[in-house]
Amino acid sequence: MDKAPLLQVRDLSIGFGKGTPIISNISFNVAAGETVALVGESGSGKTVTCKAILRILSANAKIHSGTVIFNPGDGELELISMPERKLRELRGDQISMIFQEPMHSLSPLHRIGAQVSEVLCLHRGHRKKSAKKLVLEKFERVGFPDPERVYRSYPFELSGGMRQRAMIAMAMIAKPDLLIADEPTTALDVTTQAQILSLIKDLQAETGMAVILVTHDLGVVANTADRVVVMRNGRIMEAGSVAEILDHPKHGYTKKLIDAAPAIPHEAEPSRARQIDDPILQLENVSKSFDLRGGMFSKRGEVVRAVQGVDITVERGKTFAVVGESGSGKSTCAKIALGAASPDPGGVIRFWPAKSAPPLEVQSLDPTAKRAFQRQAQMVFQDPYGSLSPRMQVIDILTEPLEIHEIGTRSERRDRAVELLEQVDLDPAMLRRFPHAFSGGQRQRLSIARALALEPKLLVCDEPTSALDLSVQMQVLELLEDIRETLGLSYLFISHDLAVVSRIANEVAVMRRGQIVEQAAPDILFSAPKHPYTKALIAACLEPSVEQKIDLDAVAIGAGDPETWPEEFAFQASEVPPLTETEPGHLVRIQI
Amino acid sequence: MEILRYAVFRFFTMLATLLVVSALVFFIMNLPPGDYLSNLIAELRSTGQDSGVAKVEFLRQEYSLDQPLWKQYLIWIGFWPGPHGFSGIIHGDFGWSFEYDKPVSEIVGSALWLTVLVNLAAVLFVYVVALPLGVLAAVRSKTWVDYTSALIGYLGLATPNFLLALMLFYYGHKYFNLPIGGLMAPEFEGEPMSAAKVKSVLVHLIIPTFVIGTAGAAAMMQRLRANLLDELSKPYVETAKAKGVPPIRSVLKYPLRVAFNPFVADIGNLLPSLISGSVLVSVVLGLQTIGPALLTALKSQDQFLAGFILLFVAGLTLIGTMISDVLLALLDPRIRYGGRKR
Amino acid sequence: MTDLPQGRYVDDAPYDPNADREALERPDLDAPNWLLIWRKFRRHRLGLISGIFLAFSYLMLPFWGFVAPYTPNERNADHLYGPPQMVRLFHDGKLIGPFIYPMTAEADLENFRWIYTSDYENPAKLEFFCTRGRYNFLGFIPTQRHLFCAPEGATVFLWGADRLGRDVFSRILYGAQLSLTVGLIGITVSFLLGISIGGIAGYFGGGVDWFVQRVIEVLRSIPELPLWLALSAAVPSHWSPVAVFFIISIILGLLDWPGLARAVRSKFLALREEEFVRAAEMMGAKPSRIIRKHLLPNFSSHLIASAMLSIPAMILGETALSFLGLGLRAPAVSWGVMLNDAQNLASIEIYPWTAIPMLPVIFVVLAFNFLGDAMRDSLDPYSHH
Amino acid sequence: AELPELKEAEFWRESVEHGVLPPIDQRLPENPIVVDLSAKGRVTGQQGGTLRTMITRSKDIRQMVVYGYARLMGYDENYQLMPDILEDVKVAEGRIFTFKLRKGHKWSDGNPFTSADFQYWWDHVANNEELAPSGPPAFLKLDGELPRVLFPDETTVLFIWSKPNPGFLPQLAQARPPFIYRPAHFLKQFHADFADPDELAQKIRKKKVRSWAALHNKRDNMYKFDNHRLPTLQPWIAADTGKESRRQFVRNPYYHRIDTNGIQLPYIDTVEMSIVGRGLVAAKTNAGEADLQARGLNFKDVPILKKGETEGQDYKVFLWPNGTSSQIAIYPNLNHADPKWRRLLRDRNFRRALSLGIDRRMINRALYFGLASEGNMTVLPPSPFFSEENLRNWAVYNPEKANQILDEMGFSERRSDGLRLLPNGRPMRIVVETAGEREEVGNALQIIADTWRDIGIGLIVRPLDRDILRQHVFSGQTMAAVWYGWDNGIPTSATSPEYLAPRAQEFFSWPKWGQYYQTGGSAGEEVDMPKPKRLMQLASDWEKAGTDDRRSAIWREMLQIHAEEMYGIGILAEAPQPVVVSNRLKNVPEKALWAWDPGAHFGIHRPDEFFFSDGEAH
Ligand SMILES: Nc1ncnc2c1ncn2[C@@H]1O[C@H](COP(=O)(O)OP(=O)(O)OP(=O)(O)O)[C@@H](O)[C@H]1O
Ligand SMILES: Nc1ncnc2c1ncn2[C@@H]1O[C@H](COP(=O)(O)OP(=O)(O)OP(=O)(O)O)[C@@H](O)[C@H]1O
Ligand SMILES: [Mg+2]
Ligand SMILES: [Mg+2]
Repeated sequence: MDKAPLLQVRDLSIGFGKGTPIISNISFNVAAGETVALVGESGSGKTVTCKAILRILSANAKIHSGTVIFNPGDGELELISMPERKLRELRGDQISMIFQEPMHSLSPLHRIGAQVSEVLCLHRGHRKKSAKKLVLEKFERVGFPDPERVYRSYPFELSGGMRQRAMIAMAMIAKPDLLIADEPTTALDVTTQAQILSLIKDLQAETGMAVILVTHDLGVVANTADRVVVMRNGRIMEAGSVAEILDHPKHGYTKKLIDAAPAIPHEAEPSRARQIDDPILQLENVSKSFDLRGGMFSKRGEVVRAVQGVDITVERGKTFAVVGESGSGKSTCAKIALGAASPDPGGVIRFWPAKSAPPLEVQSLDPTAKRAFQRQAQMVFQDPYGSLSPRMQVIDILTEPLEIHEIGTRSERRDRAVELLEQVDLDPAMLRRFPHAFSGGQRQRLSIARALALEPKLLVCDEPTSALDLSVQMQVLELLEDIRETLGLSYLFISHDLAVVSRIANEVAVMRRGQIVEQAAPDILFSAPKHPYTKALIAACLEPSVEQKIDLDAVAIGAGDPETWPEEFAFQASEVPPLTETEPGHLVRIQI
Repeated sequence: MEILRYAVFRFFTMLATLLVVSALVFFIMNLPPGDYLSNLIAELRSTGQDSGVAKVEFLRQEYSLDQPLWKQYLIWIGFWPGPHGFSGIIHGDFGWSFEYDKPVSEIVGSALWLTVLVNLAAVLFVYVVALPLGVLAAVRSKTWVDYTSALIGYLGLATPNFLLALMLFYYGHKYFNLPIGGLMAPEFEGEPMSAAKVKSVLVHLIIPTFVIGTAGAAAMMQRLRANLLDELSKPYVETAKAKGVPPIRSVLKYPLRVAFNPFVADIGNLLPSLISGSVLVSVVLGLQTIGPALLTALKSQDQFLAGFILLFVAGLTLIGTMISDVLLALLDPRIRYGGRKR
Repeated sequence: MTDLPQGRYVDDAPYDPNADREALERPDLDAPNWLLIWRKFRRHRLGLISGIFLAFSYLMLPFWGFVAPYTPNERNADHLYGPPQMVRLFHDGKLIGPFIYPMTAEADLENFRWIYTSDYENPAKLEFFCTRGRYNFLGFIPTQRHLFCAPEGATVFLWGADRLGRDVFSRILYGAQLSLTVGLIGITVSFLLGISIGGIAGYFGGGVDWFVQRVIEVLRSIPELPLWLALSAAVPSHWSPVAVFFIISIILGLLDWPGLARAVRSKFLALREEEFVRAAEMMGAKPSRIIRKHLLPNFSSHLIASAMLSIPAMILGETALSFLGLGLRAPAVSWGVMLNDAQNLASIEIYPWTAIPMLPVIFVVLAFNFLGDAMRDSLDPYSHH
Repeated sequence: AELPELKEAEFWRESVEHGVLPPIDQRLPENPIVVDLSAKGRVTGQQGGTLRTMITRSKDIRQMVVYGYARLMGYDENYQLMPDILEDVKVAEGRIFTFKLRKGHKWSDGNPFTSADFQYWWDHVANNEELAPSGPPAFLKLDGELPRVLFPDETTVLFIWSKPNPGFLPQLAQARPPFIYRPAHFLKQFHADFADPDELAQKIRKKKVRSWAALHNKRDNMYKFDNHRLPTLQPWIAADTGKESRRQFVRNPYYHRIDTNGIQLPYIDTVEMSIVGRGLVAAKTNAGEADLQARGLNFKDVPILKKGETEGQDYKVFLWPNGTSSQIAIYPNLNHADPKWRRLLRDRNFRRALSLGIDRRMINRALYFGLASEGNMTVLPPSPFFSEENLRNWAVYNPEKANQILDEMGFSERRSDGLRLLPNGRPMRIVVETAGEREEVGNALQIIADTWRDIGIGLIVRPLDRDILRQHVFSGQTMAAVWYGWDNGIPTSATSPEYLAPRAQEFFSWPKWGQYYQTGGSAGEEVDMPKPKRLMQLASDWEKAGTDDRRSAIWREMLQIHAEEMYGIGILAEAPQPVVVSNRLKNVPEKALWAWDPGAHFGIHRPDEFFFSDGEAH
């Protein structure tokens, strides 16, 4: 290489407290315009590495050794020893970062727009007004259908994916030299992910931005990265160009990772009519609208119709998966299904505690009945950070459901907690930790473990594996399948990862703009998609191979506005085609 | 718009509450046995001025003190006609002070602006001192800045106000030639505003403000520090840092706003607690605020005066609470709509 | 490190798929809860010292009678406003054990002060385990045994004597018994009420909140002064001062909660929207549990700080109330009572030692503060100081 | 008489030159009082200067009336009644009082002061139904009989009763005098009988009062002294400065006293009263901010005042003995509600035992450096009725005797802690209620508690607010209360001994008896003990007594009864009151009595004779 690399990480070792280093002797380079993917096991230190570059590690972290040299072209800067004030000028301007957990990385009390435009005000000397234009532009590009609304919203009014996109917009708005993206697309559906990735690429082409991309998704790696660094247990296992790593992995761990990647089926068994005789959960005509507040003093309150007329039936012992656009109302559906939010009048949720027992109407249960219901139906939250109380230790978190329902003695509960931790492949020795001392993936597993504690009959999983690396993801999926088989658990499974869905689901519904647009068994759906949006999803799905590239046209058609879809599918204002059974067991929102 | 509707709604609930409070105030005030006029009669008798007694009896009728308590209340408020027709608080007639032999409005008027002045100064002091020190103590927690500010704050808290005042006055006069007591040099009293007068008022305000304000400032500082420390470790602060927001601003803009929640909730309490907290100090320091007026009025059971002051302070509390509610809604979008849909 | 061509790198350490997580063990994170908190706590030197100091003060409460050389109301008519006396060891360069120089008073009718002259010739050796004024050891065993006292004819006023010739040091020790205990009741009452009522309002919101808010408003607008006045007239004469004060501090607590309740409420209104509260609800947790386990811990900093701030108010509350005849009063001894006696210029300027009771107040208050801070910090999972 | 040559006051010179004010010789009455200062042992001074003093409540400006001490009759420094505003008084048969006014005497606004002013008061104020619904003041009533009041000419006023009224003249000399004259020319504008109804109605509306009577009352505040338009005869008149916290009083240009050099009194041009917080008086005095200060100062402040004196402040601290008969006295309530206790408290042996159990010397030493006088509640040495025996009787610390008395009364049984047991088995504990504002009372009781414990009696102190204390006592709830002794500790035979008899509920030993008398029997209880009945009898005897000797005898008997019966247990008297006097201020006596009545605090020492040595404003 003739030019000095943009960033050189040399021999970086970091530890927490007095413990042994969590990261030891990490070295890698990032050249200008290049994308380096950091992949590896959950908890292997990827996030820590990224934060170390910006020097925003938590206070108890110690950098034991190493240098980080940043060279934007006008001389080398050593970031580890640089004075804080100078470093501040770099942050957000020349180096910016997308955090893994967007909900908590945004201030709860400030509007999204203000938080994003602040970067411009800080580093580019913009005023609020001029910044707003740029921000809205950026919002458009990260795929917000209504940038104005997002600009005005508070974080808690947005879906997980929307927050993540806001975060991405914030990181990219100043067109940095180096973008550190910590799992930037985990919460995004594949079409949006494709959009984001191409946005990053565009920017790279435009400004020569370099990217450090932390991801679990080998498909993403294959499609975007130039080079790959594989990490495990705080050490680099293997590093090299994408092609080399993906096609000729040398290290055992890399091989294992690649093997663990699930794939979307391309063949289907003959279509069969779907008949449910033992349902456990049924959502009938469920809608949900939110009043969105206008500005504090403006009259403009609009209504967001998050979910519109959704019907879902989950069969006992089976998995019903929901995939779809980010912000299409999946999480809302899930919350409604468990009674955590009430549907708009007219919607009914039924739950059958046992086969052919009389159904409970979840939306109108009294508190005691609700508690009984909640014992049987649990949820894994999309946002593990937020759903774990920051002031409770793991042991308290895991035993809490048992305590609530007064199950077992203290020591039994404790044993159960240990068992649960082991089930999700976490070390029981971590029982005394607080949630914030875990990596993103570890937290997600905690969340799953907690949901399993009560041995529920129905589990609603909102993106349970999005933050997990492939090997752990496989483990978790296996675990879920196992439990399904042994305990007859049923799942309502929400995910963006079509491969995961195809593996675990018995039935898949695709949602867009609060509505189901297509529904079928996974093999049918993935091999013979009918709806343009489904097609776009599949097209946007990235394969972990360097050769396969995205069919951007298909993506563009399907992911575009519903009004622009081919006639028979298109939504016209409030007119929406009905969900029709085109073949037995295959529902498509189509006009016939 | 919605916030306006909310504010209007709060305003009307406030009026209703005020009515309830006024009744309570009136009855509590009448709890101790006797009333001003019977005390006066006793005193007149003791000084052998029996002739005054009949005069007092006349007053008793004049001000309806011979009526049952509930009727007295209604007359006071103005919902019931007194001997001279409707004339109550709601008609702008605040009643008569027996002690001063003047309409209540005249007495309270002059004390009011002093009260407002002293308390405003104290509130200002509280905020001006507590905010930066609290933030500093949080940001630099466990350093000498933190410890000294805590020490000074607690010194103020742990010294009885009056003792503190006396010490400050005595040594302040001895070593810095600060004036002892009063609110301005006498030559300025009643004079039109001038730079010299303002300066004199300011100099006189130093010690009272300090004495009344230290407790509040120390309390606010420590609570702010604690709340802020909680927020400072939240991930969104990290985001701000990653954005390159300077440390001061990243503290002021993000966590401080969250940490401020409990203080905004407490605004309603600030003024009345300062007023009641300053009563005793004002009595000994001879500040002519409504605090001492209230105390003497209560002691001598000069009921219309006491009643009005109490009602006034209650009104302040309620207005403060209302403001704080509206501010809370403005401050934290999550609270904005009180009730949650379940 | 093996560098392969084109920057290729493969770790050459042996790969074990069932990796050893133990390597990442960090025992300081994975210890039992109390130990964890204790470890963090221990690192706060000031907090620790404060804790020890407070523990000592409280544990010693029943024993102060023994330590004090005098009983609280024992007057020494010949030593009015006696200045502090030093306990010395060396007389004429010779070690003769702890002693004091006896003092004699003389009225200075010029300046109206008592002039004390020490007799440097006749050192009076302190007696140990001597018998003097009668008191109740541990509160119920009558005894006359004191740890130390002055010999016959001499006095030992470590911190001077007050207007009636009572030993300030002994009175401070006795005063601790009331000052450190009774007022705590008020704080407890107010905290219990404030937290539970504010918690309920904040968690449930809506109508409950509205109602509680109105109650709070009304309560806060009710003036305290007339209540006190009414009360001071109503309390039966034969009640002992401590009983009166006890009632007062409970009433103080009953009146004091709204402020805290509002802070709790507003914070809870925000906190309850957090996902982890939602999660707990979906597990079927009852409101009381959510308030206790999820909401309160996230507000503990403020609560601890508030509690610590209430302590000086509780110790000194009586000084304000004694204006209205409601505070503690003789023969009860408390720091507030002593300070009340010291509230005049002469005490500050001429007999400064009568204001010494300020010191224990300040020390206790600071200790509580540092303790509270250390506690806050140890409970905060994020902090790593 | 021959008048010295009059000198114009510098203060008014300009006004006189501009013709705003008539010259000095036209301002004085024809026959002013010429004060012979040297005869009093004082020096003549010069005019000028501002006297700064402090008060703690704004209504204390009425102290100016007290200090000014211009009375129809006034005491001189030997407590002899002398005409002051009046030129002369003639008393015939002890029942016909002829007042002679000074010819040419003028109100402070220059209007003549004549018998018409008495007439206005008598006819249109005291006997006006609306202004005085219950008629003329009680002190004029002699067994219910009102005097005839005659106004034969401009300078003569006659008060005529059918029986002798010895109390009449001393009343006129009180610290708070009954104003039996009013500035008619001024007040008529507010009087319905005289004023134009429309104008009056307008004034009523403007002042927001409810009737003309209220308006008149408000304007007519001779004692409150808060209306600077109201003409006065006092040496200083209120000036309208509009300053709330600092009131000024300037010399009355028409004041009726001059010195032998022809200089009109008062010497001091201006008196300035600053309203200061109660707690700050000592500090401000110490800082030299007062020229004459006693109010708001306490014995406890003496060291700090002395410190100021020795550290270069330009003042001296005098200690004046207090003139009340007792500084601290315990009143066992003979009308206590609980019958058992009442019986006990009515037993004079018990009261004596209580008194014997008090170590007065110790209290004196602890509180007053031994400067006060110890002993029972009785009159002070300056009074002709003072007797050492009355003072010492039952009032010297003697615990053995006390114990013996109590044992003999049948309370010999004691609890383990030494407290005597009552017949019902309860320990003997007396609750003493006090007005909490006085710290020395608390301290004294503390000491008493210790010595009472030695005689087997427990003492519980209960400080209360002043008004609440009164209510407690009046309603019989109080077992014993602490208050000052009789206000007047230096009575003469001309002083009414009324206050020694159960005629007022304010004597806390017999609130109900007093109430009975005061309300004419409609409330309270009738006196039902022989000695108090005797006191009652004696008091009315005194009113009828024709001779001084008889009156003195009555006084002596009443005092004797009190000393024997110990209705109020006196502890200390003549407690020193610090009086801070600027070194520049002359003619202030070094030794004097600090007494309210008679004495009017400084009044009897005639502050109009005080002057500044440099004559300059400070
Ligand atoms: N503040 C902290 N205190 C102690 N340990 C921590 C802290 N933050 C992270 N860790 C630990 O450091 C290790 C690395 O964490 P890191 O967040 O870098 O993992 P990661 O590679 O980003 O994993 P994931 O893919 O799951 O997000 C984890 O084992 C985690 O438990
Ligand atoms: N509390 C709220 N107030 C207002 N709007 C909300 C609220 N919660 C969700 N929404 C809106 O409802 C829509 C659906 O949100 P939801 O969280 O169900 O999306 P999602 O399908 O789970 O998306 P993602 O995959 O990104 O998590 C979004 O447009 C979101 O902005
Ligand atoms: Mg991570
Ligand atoms: Mg979601």
